[in-house]
Amino acid sequence: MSANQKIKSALESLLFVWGDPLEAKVCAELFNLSVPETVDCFRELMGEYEERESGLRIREMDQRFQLCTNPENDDYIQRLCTPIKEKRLTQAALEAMAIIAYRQPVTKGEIDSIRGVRSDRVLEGLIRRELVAECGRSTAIGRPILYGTTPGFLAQFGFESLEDLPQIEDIGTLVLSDSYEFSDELTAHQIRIPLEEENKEVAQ
Amino acid sequence: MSANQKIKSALESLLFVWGDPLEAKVCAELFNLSVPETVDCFRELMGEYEERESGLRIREMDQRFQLCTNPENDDYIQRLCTPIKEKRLTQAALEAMAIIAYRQPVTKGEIDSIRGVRSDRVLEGLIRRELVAECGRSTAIGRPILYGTTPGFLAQFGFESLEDLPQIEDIGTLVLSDSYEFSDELTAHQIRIPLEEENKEVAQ
Amino acid sequence: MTYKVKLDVFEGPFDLLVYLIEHARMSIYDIRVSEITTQYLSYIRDMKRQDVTVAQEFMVLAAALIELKAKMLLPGSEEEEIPEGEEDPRSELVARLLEYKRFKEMAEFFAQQEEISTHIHTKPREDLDPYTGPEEELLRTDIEQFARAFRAFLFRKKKLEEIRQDYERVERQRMSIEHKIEQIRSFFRRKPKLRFSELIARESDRYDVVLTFVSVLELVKQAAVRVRQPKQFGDIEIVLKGDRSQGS
Repeated sequence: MSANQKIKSALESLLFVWGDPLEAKVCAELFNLSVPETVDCFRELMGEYEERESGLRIREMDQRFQLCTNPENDDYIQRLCTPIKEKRLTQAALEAMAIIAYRQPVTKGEIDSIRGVRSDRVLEGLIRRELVAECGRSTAIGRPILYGTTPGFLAQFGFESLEDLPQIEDIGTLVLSDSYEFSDELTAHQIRIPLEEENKEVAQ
Repeated sequence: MSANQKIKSALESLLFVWGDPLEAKVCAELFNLSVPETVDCFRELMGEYEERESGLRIREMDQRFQLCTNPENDDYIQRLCTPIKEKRLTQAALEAMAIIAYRQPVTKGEIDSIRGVRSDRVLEGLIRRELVAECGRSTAIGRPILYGTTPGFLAQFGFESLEDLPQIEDIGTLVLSDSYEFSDELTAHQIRIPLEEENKEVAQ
Repeated sequence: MTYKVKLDVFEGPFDLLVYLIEHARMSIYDIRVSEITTQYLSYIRDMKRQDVTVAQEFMVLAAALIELKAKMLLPGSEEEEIPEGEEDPRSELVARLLEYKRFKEMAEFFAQQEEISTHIHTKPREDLDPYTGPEEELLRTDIEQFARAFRAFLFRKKKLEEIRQDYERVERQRMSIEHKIEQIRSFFRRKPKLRFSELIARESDRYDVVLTFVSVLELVKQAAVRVRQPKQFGDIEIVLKGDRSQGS
């Protein structure tokens, strides 16, 4: 296997594990390459995916790359998901809402790790409906955004204040104690260390 | 694009989205194919990944398929982020695991007697980690619970199916012939407590 | 001293016995019962002396060994069960030990398999909500449902906490000196003279800076580069020396 192939293979693995858009600069450091060289590798890989009409695609945005599915296969994904729709996933928004209500302020990473599923869309929806809003930055590495409930949330559920939330046994020990640390350790398969990417977001 | 290619492309997308092992049966329904046809498609795809030395791999366990990284790229992944992995099993747990894998369905009494030690804790741990599960009751006196391996076992140890387990030379003859009787006998005066306990379980 | 081992390393009486037999260079098919019984018993005495609770199982095997030793001393004494010269009284023990040993070896094999799988990574499920429709509608529901969702979450959290005991974090590898040196050499491929400031990325942390500095020192030691600092506290110039270093 040539050096170029080796790098492309490694890039595929990294994209897969990382999930979110991955900066070419970060990869360049890992492989002792310049950023343009790395970008070239990513683009070659991208071309190969398209050429063989793979079910996966790499998308580029601002020298970041992300692995995703070929939109042509959306129908099948939809059909695969239909049976679960009734079973479980309708709970998603409520679940995320509950996690945010009881554990605020909370990061998206925590919500993901507690639910065991990525919650980007759910969170977006809650924000759009103004039930949830950003409420600062965590002091943890990468300074991730913290989310909390809004006055709209109280209104929607008829609470006067957050103290009105129904008490649930064990809530003290379970929720309030080790909360951040716990979820930090728990993303089952993969924990990303936010590199510069998230810092940059702070700077913006 | 041929029908076969189209299906393989869709399977790639499904594997990616699903994350967990995906049952061939479920996919067969989506594509109106037989299960063996679907398995063939998955395996073709699997071969193509290996052939082009991709950074991704498809692994098979008991007619389920899962997308994962090529182990050769682990170094790069660890330089990029800190994945969380299940802790390795202890020697005791591995011993019990091996006994269950080869002699399933098997009772706790049998495991105890081969190891010469009680295995309650170890067994509990294996069940909690979903490597082992109850799979019925023995017809023997007291109708003790039988244990067997789960699909998670195959994944954790990298076996495609139970047939994939290496032969232990003579294990059949040694285990099933006279030593079986004998081990029962030793169990009798060696471990009296489990008998009582098993009766209790039945009584519940 | 025949067995100077940590007391708790044995998984059970068979594990200990197999160890003692192998350590005494005996064939498992031809166990010198008297010798091994002595060793076994003295090991158990040691356990007691060190206040290790001797598990019942260890005592049971001790009793079995003593019984076996007695049988070996009185050949043919129990004619009905062991016809003289036909069956070895040790054969039962041997069969059990062999069976145990075989699984112990399989356990080692499993450990190797497990090790391989630690280098394989999977990904979490994607967010399926775009495919499953707008469940936000549910948010119009009442407080009971909300509380129920939260209870479900608490349950999951408990479960996750249980699982947590079984997980460990694979540490992120920090860059090594070797890796950094490699990187510096690759910079030299583009030009023969570098400044220290060029070697460290803008957002480097202290670790990176120190690592880079130590790596440069290492290169100096290897006589691969020459360094110069024209001004006090100024930038350091690093010049690649001749062709010698190019090859490596």
